[in-house]
This record gives sequence, C-alpha cells and structure tokens, in this order.
Amino acid sequence: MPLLANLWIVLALPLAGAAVNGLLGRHWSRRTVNSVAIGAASLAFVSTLELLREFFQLASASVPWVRFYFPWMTAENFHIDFALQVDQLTVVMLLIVTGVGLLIHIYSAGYMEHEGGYYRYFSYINLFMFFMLTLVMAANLLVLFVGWEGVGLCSYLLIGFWFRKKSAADAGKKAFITTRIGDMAFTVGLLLAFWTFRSLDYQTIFQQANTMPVENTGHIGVLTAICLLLLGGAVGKSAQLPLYVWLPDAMEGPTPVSALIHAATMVTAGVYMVSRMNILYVRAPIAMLAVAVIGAVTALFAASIGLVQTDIKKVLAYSTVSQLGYMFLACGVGAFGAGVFHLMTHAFFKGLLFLGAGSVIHAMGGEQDMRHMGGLRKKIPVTYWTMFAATLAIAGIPGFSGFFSKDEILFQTFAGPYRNPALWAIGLLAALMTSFYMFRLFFMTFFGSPRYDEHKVHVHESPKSMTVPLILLAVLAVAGGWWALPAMWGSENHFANFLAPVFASAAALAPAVDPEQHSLKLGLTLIATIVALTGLLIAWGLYIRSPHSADKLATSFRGLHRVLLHKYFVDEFYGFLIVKPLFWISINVLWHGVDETVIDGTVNASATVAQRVGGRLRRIQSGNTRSYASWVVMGAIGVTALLLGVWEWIR
Amino acid sequence: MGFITQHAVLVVSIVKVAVLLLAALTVNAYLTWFERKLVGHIQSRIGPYFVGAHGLLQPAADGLKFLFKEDLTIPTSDRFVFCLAPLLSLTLALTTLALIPFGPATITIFGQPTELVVANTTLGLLMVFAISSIGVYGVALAGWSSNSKYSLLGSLRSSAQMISYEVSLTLSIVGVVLLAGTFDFRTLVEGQGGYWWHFLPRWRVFPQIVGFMCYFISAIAETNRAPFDLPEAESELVAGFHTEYSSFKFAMFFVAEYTNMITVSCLATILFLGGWLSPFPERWTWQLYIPAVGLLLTGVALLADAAFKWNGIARLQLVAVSLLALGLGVLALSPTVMLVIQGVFWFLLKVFLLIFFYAWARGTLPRFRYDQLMSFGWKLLLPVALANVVLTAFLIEWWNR
Amino acid sequence: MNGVPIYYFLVLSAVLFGLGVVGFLFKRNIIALFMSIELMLNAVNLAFVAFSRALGKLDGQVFVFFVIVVAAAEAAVGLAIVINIAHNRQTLNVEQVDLLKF
Amino acid sequence: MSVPVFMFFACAALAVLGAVLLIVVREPIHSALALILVMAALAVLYLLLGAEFIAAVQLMVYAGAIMVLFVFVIMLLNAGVEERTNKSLMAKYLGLPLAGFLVLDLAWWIAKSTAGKAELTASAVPAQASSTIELSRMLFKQYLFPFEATSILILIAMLGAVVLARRDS
Repeated sequence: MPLLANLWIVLALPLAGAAVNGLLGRHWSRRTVNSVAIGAASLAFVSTLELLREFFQLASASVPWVRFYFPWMTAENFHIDFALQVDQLTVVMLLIVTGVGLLIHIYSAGYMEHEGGYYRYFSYINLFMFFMLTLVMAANLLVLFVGWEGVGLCSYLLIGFWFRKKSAADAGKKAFITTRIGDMAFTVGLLLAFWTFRSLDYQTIFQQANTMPVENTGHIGVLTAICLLLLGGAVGKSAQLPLYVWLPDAMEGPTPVSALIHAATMVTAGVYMVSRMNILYVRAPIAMLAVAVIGAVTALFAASIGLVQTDIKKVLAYSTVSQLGYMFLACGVGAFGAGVFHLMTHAFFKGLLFLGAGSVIHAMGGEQDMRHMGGLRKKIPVTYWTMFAATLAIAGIPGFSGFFSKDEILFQTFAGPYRNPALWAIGLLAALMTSFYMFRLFFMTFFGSPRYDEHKVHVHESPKSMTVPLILLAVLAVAGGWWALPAMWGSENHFANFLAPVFASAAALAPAVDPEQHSLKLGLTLIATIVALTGLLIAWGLYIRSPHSADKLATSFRGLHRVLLHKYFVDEFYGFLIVKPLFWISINVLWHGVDETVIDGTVNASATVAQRVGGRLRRIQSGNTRSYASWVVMGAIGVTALLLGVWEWIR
Repeated sequence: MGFITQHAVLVVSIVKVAVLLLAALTVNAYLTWFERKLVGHIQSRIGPYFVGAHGLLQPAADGLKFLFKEDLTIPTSDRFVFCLAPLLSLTLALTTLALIPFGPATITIFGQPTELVVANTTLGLLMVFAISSIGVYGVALAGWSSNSKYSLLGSLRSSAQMISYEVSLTLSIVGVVLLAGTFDFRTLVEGQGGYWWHFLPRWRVFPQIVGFMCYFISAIAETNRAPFDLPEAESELVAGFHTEYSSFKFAMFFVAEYTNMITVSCLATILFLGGWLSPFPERWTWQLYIPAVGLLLTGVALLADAAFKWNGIARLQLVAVSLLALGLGVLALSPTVMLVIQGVFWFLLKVFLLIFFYAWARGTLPRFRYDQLMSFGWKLLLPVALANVVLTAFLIEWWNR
Repeated sequence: MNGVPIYYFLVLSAVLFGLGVVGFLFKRNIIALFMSIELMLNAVNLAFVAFSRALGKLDGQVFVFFVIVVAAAEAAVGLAIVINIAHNRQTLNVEQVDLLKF
Repeated sequence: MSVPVFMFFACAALAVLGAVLLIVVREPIHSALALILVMAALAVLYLLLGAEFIAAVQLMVYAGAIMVLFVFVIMLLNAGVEERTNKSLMAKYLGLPLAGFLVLDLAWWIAKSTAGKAELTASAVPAQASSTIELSRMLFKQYLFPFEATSILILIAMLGAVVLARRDS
C-alpha cells in the first residue's frame, strides 16, 4: 500500500508544483509553467485514484486510516501531531478537489493564455490545491485549520490576481477580512474544544463526544457552544448569511478561479467541516437548528437576489451561495450524506457553469453583462450544450445530478429524522427561484436576437483546452447523481451507504424515522419536479415568448426590483453599521487620538527632553583638549580611589 | 698615602680617566696631523711641513690657535643650547671611549689590581651604542641653536644621516653578538682566540665579512666622515652645523668627531678583528719583541733623518722625538712591561690601520649626494644587514642541531 | 649594595607621573603635551622596573620593553598628526584646535 | 650615606628637576631637553635597579630615537614660544588640585603596598648578564605573541606616519 503508507505524497505533489513555479516560473515559457502545474495536478489526481484503490482494499476496521508524521507542537499537556487521515468522506472530497481541480487547471491553461503573471496564477492554484488537500486530509482540527487559513490566503491572492484593478484588490481584502471574522469564532471554537477534550485529534474528540449526553433544547452546554463557534467559521468560509457578502465580489478574480474556489471546493470547506464534526453537532440540537435555518434562509435570500442580477458571473455567484445554503440545510436536518452528495454534484455542475460562463465571456471578448449577449446558441455550440446540461442539472430537472441531490435534501428536510416542514417550504421556494434564474441566464445568453455589435465583437468558440474540460464536466453533471438513482424506488442509495460509516454514530443517535415516510418520497419528488419545470416555464415566458414583459414586470414592481437589484442593500447596511463607525474610530480615536497624541507625543517629548538636556550638557564638550584631560584625570582619580577601597574607608 | 689606600677604587678610576683623556686628546691632535699628511701625499702634496720638522708641531699650533681665537656667539642664537651642544657631543664621545678595554692584562697601581678599561661592565657593547645614540643631539641642537639656515640644514642632514645609519650600524653587529652570545667586550674578544685550519685566526671578520663591511660603511657615515661628510659639505653649506662656531667650541666638535672615529674603530677591532689578540700563534715567542723592535727602529730612522736632512730647531726636535722613541723601545724590552704592552700594541695597531683606512677613503672617494646617501643607507645597507642577521641566525640554529 | 628601599623609586615614579599630568593639563603646545605623556609613561616604567626588582621577577622589565615599543609607535603616528595640524591650522596651540565639539 | 643612596637621590633630583623644567619652560626645544634629562636620570636609576638592558634600551630608543623625533619635529615646524592662552577654565582652576589628588592616591597606594617595603639588597640582584638573557628568553617564549603583535603595531604605525606626513598634491 504505497500511498496509504505515506499519504503526504498527495499533498507534496501540488506543493512541489507551486514551489517550482513560484520560484523559477518567472523565467519560464507559459508552456513549461502550465505543463508543470497541470503535471502536478494530474499526478495528484492519479495518486488519489491509486489511494482510492488501496482504500477499497482496506479492512473496514482500520477506517479511519490515520497516519502520524511528526510532532508539530508540544507544550506540556498540549500536543499536536502533524497527522493525516483517510476515510470515506475524505476520499470523496479528495476526488472532487483533485478531479475538478485538474479539469480547471487544464481549462485555465487556455483561459489565461493572454494574461500576465501566468506563473503566479498557476503557482497560486497549485498552492490552493495543496491547502485544500491538507484541509480535507487533516486528522486533527489544527491541521484542518492550517488548510482552512491556507485556502483563505489563496483565495485572497487569486481574487486580487489583477491587483492593479482597485475593485479586484478590494474584493480580495473584503474576502479575507470577512472570512477572518468567521475564523475568529472558529479559533475560539478550537480553544474551547481543546479545553473540553484536552486534544484536537478527531478520534480522541469523537470518542469522548460519544460518551457525552445530547444537550437537548433548553440547556445549552459546551458542545453547543463549540458547534456554534465552529459554525461561525463555516458561515464565513462558506458564504452563508450574514457573512456571504464577500463571495459575489470574489467574481473579480479570473473565472476559473471562481469555478475552482468559489464554486467547487473552498466554499464547501464549511459544509465539509460541519459534516466532519457531525458527532458533535447531533449532540447539539440547537446548533443543528441554527445550521438548518441559516442554510434555508441563505438559500432563499441569495436565490431571490439572483433573480434580477444581470452580470452572468454575479448570478452564478448568488446561485452558489444559495446552493451552499442547501448543503447547510441538509447538514442542519442531519442529512450529512445528502449534504455531501449535493456538495459533489454542485461541484460538478457549478464548476461547469462557471467554466461555461468563462467560455462565454471569452467568446464575447470580456463582456459579462447578459443584456449585451443573446443568440450565442449557434456561435458557440459546445459551450451551449454543456451549459444546457449544467442548467438542467442545477435546476433539478429529473435525471440530472442536481435533481437527485436536491431532491434528497428536500426529502430529508420534510421527512428526515430532524424533519421541519417550514424549512422544506423555504427550500422549495428557493428551488423555484433557482430554476427560474438559471433558465433566465440561459435564455438571455443563448437565445433571442444578439444584443451586441456583431462587427465589434466576433464571437468564437473557445480552444480545445477549454472545451474538453467542459465536456467532461458536462458528463459528470449529467451522470454524477446516478449513484442515488435506486433510491427513487425505495432501494438503497449507494452514495449514502458509502458514506454511512462516517455518520454511523450520528445516525445511531438520530430519532427513528417511521418507514411509511418513504412512501412520501415519490410525491415529494413529483412536487420538486413540478416546481423546477414551473421555473423553467416562467423564464421561457418572460424571456423567449415576450422578451419585453420582463422589464414591464420590473417596472410594475419597481420597489421590490430595486431592493433585489441592490441585494437588499446589505452591503450599504454593513457599510453604514460597521465600516463607517470602524473608520470613524480608527481615524479619530486610534489615529488622531492614540497614535498622534499618545505615541507620537511620548516620542516627541522624549526627543525634546533629550535635546534640552543635550543642549545643557553640550557645554561640557568644549572641544578643548585640556578640559577633556581634566575629565580623564577625574576618572583616573575615581578609579584609583575605588581600587583603594575608598568606600570601606568612608564607612 | 692613607687616603689613597682607603679610597683606592676611586683614586685608580680617577687616574685612569685622567690618563685616558690626556691620551685621547693628544692622539686626536696627532691624528689630524697624520691625516693631513696622508691625504696630502695621496694628492701628491707633502701636507704640513713647516711648523716643526715634518709639521710635527702643527697640532700644537692649531690647539693654541683654537684657544686664543675670539669666541663668537651670535646674539640671535639660543645661548644655553648653543653652549650645550658642543659640550654634549664631546662628553658623549669621550664617555664611550671609557668603556673600551685596551688590553687583557691586569696591572697593579697603588697595590690595586686594575684592568685596562675605565668602566667595566658586562653590557659594554649595549652601553656604547646607548651613549653614542645620544650623540645626535650635539649636532642637531648645534644647528638649531645657532639660528642660521646653513647650520639648520646641516644639522638636519647630519642628524637624519646619523639616525638612518645608526640602524644599519646596530644591525650589522647583531651577527657578531649572535655568534658570541654576549655584550661583554672581554668575552667578545676572547671568543676569537685560536685558529681555523691552523692558520686562519678565528677573528669574526671572516664569518661575518658582510657584517663587517656594513659596519664599517655605516660607521663612516655615523661619524660624518668622507665620503659621507655632507653635514660639513663646504661647497654646499659652508661648514654645516658648526658654521657659526668658532675657537674652542669648534674645537670640541672637532675633537668629538675624531674621538668618535677612534671609538668606532676600536669597536670594529674588538668585534671583528680579534681585539688585542695577535695574529701569530702563542709558541712564536719572538713576537713579544715586535713592539720594542718597532720603536727602536723608528728611533734610529728618525735619528738618521735628523742627522742628514734637518738643521736648527727642527733637528733638536727630531732628536728629542727619536730619543723618546728609543727610550720607550728600551722600556718595552723589560720583561714585565713587554708582557703588559703586547695586547695594547696589537689593539692600537689594528685601530691605527682602520683609521688609516678612514683617511685613505677620504683622500680617494668623492662625496655622496644627499638623496644617494639616504637611498644607499635605507635601500641597500639596511636590507643587506638585515639579511645578514637572518642568515646568521639560521646558520647558528642549524649548526646547533 | 646597601639599601635603597624600593618605595623610594615608587614615590619618585608617582611624583613624576603627577608632574606629567600637570604638564598635560598646563602645556598648550601640542608637542609639549606629547612630551608630558612620554613623561608619564616613563614614570610608569620606573614603577614597573622597581616592582620587577622587588618581586625578583623580570616580567616587569618585559612590560617596560613593550611600553617603550608602543611609545615609539605612538610618537611616530602622533607627531605625523601634529605635523598635519601645523600645516592645516598654522598653529601648535592645542586651544586653537578645538573643532572636535561639532 | 652609601653610594647607591647618594646615586638615587642625585638622579631623583635630576629627574624631578627635568620634569619641572619640562613644564615651566616655554621653548619647546628646552622642554625636549628637559625630558631627555629625565630619561637619562631614569636610565641611571634602572642601572641602579640592576636592569641594565632596560637602561640601554631607554637610552637607545627613548632618548636616542623617540626624543630625536620630537626634536626633529620641533625644528621642522620651527615651533615658537608657546602662548599661554587660558580658554579651558577647568584646567586653569581644577588642574593642580586634580593632579595633587592623583599623586595623593598613588602615595596612599604605595603606602599600602607591601612589595615596596623590600630593601634593595645584593641578594635580590639578579646577575646582570643572566638577567638580560632571561629577559630575552621570556620575550621570545612566554611573551612571544605580544612581541609579534607589537611588531605588527610598529609596522602599522610606520605606514600610518608615512601616509599622514606625506604632503600629497
């Protein structure tokens, strides 16, 4: 078992790629650079496959498979190893990260062809891959935290990739700072966890947690506290309410980055963490509820904003947020498996959507506003068809991957162990909106008459390096959900079964679900399907049949439209509530007050004192040798006197 | 007599000093005569001739002249230093002489066994150099105090020259000191007894020939003698540092110069030429008669000269001189005196030869130019002397292995 | 050789040293200052030799040797500096050379 | 009063006289002469202490070389009579008391020291020649490193002097 024996190889590959490119890439041709980067990524993917093979041969007893590499820090009873582990969840995540990551590497090779800082870009995304892998392979919370912060760093670097553009730089900072707020909570959570369990290793924590009682509603215990704090981190990283604001701005980065980081992998870290900590969460119902509510609300909220956005990437960004909301919802209702399932499918189709959007933008020569697109169907067929698949998937049209995962979530919400019909309703509404705005995007982009100057912009299909990943992802987006196909007729869900061991103890704790609930499944599925189709039809009605009705609608509901268009004024709200006061305090208190008055004051004061005293003492230094000599003689007298023990004599 | 027997040491020392002083001054006087004669003959003149036979009274006349001339001191000069300078040079010159042993023998005066040296110290050599190194001041101060540019230039030159050459002078004898391993004159001389291969005397001049040459050249320069006599280069700066000096003060410088000449010659004799040791082996007893015979022959020669060539006062003079010589010769025949004299004779003979060499050099060689002098001293003499020292040290070390 | 107590020499050296100090404080001519320093050094040397004699060890004399050597070096450099001063400032009065304060 | 004692006092008197002259005399060259006098006197004292080699070196190096250098420089710069300016009040008023204090300190120290009490007797005198030989031994064995160091120091001093005194234009 070469790879299981030393897991670090999987990490080392992208890191090596990043290091090589970062240090030497500057002087290399683009070809060399991207072959190095893609080589690293593909090697990582291959090794993951090998890892998977070996993993299947592993006796279930020895899962999770933990490896200690070296003691990282040790302070008497605080001991952290650099340890990695592999279990089913990790394997899934590994596949997503390396697989989608690889595709996006390849895609980037084409997309970034004409950009500066080529080597920088590839070194960054390799680095990102490394940190993401660290995050998912970590065997204790601190190593996870390293990956956690690492991906944050990479996303900062990549969002601000075009750092000469102010908006990009700002977006980078915004992302970094916003997630920082979440990470603050996360860190406190870590400390609390350590204080409680005297360790940060998953296994130790889980063993101890297993012996702890469920903190039922009404009494909030340490577990609840830990879970809520960790949730804070997750909210920040996974762009949930109220910290989602950074993600839409993150679209300033190159589109592949949006695909890789802000759709497929990084933002799912929160979901991953929650489901990793499932054993804790199931023992803290309040936290669970919080997760569910946040998820549901975010889903609806983001979707509603997505309805009216006109920037193609913005729409996708908000859809990402809302999809993440779904995942949280899933976790919140104890359907961790479903959450992870949706995470995977979402990685496929959202990655695809972003890449497609990138391809469109590439074709339109940088145009991002859907109002200036249209009728691209014929011009860029590959993109068109792949996007179509992805749209169907996300909209939840039966047979496509998104359908299965979303359906699973909704079902679990309605009939799962922690069922909650209200949230199910919200979820359903969100689903409707989702399908609507997705088809709106789709129609506005590919159908109707071109709304751009055909002479200026000559639309062209993207190069192979971009289309091939599209196709591959499209396949996944279509077929990625078929694991769960049997579940349709009540048979077992392979994916869920695969993940089951991870959530076993959680499941054991869950209240029993009476079997006739399953009979609901078909009905619920039907409802979901209808909802999806409704969304499709509305979109078709508004944007194909009578293209101008949309604007009429917008004008008739101007107020609502404006609110949505301005994203509920959340940014302005934050700006008013937090940023302004912060500025005020910084400027008036910290700058003028503390810095100028106190610090500069002391410094200047000491300087002036020194100057005054110096001015007096200066008279001693007359420059006249004879005076100096006198001083020397005094010194000599003093020394000799001391040597003679004058002090004893005086006493 | 009681007093004498009580403080015999003191008295004997005083007597020795007195004798030495007298001898030194007389010898100096007659050295000038000898030199003038010699140089004269080298330049195919006859030199002093009319003051007494063969100008034998010339020195006396000069002495008288010095005494009776007016003693000028320039009003603008610095009186004290002006007077101090000549005193200093003369005193120091004579003092060094006091450290030189003239012979091995120990004679008894007032029942007090004494050696033929005024101040006997084991570090004689060091002392000589120590004292002679102060001699510079005489020259320097003389030039400065007399407040005249010729003097100043002359003194600057000469003191620079003396200092520069003192270095190589000192270095050149280090070889000998290394060989002998002592500063004591007596030991230094006795170390040179015996023969190499039964015929070559173990004088250090042979192993240290380079050292000897360096020594002699720098000695000539050190004493400001031709061809290194720039300080009193008449053609350039009148008479150098003693331009402004007259009569007796001038005489002091004069005597000091000749005394230094004698001193360095004595040193050369002791260090390199085996001091008072005779070149002949002990068993040739006839060599004991050499001094006496020499004196007697001189007396006879002079008598003949007086008889045939001269008349009047000069004749009487010569007779007196020859009688003196004969008398000394006869005295030297008496066994005790004979033994005592031996060492002294050989010593003085060698010294005389060296001084003859001095005069000879003066008569033949042209004067150096100043820059030549300096570059010669620093760039040739000094390195050679140094090399000599190093080489000697290595060889000695090698020998001892 | 009957008795000069060592501390006669020490006292003498102390007095000479003191005089050297006085000289350094009261002479204005730079060269004279130098000479005062030399005087102090000499006083120290005397003390050294006296002690070496008193203790019957020669180390003191070795030190004196070194002191003399160093004094030579110091004189060489110092006088060179003095010459420069004299050429640049046209004075040897140490009180006229007091720009060291800036 | 025995010869050594007489010698000592004579030389001591000369030395002190020289030192005082060095201070009071205003003509630099006279100061130099005074200093030479001190050195000569000290040389004799060294002889009295049985340090013949040091005495010789004292004369040769100090009186014969260093002081000659001084005299040279004085002659070269034609240093006139020093003017008695009094810019340094400190030296003017505190100078003497300070020096006095210093001497007192030293005197006190001497009074305390035990080594000083020893009488200078024939027994304590190391044989002169042997003492010189011993000295050289120590110099080249025990004190070899300082010796080499000083040689380098001298070399550096020479270079420094040359560089400083050269009037380059």
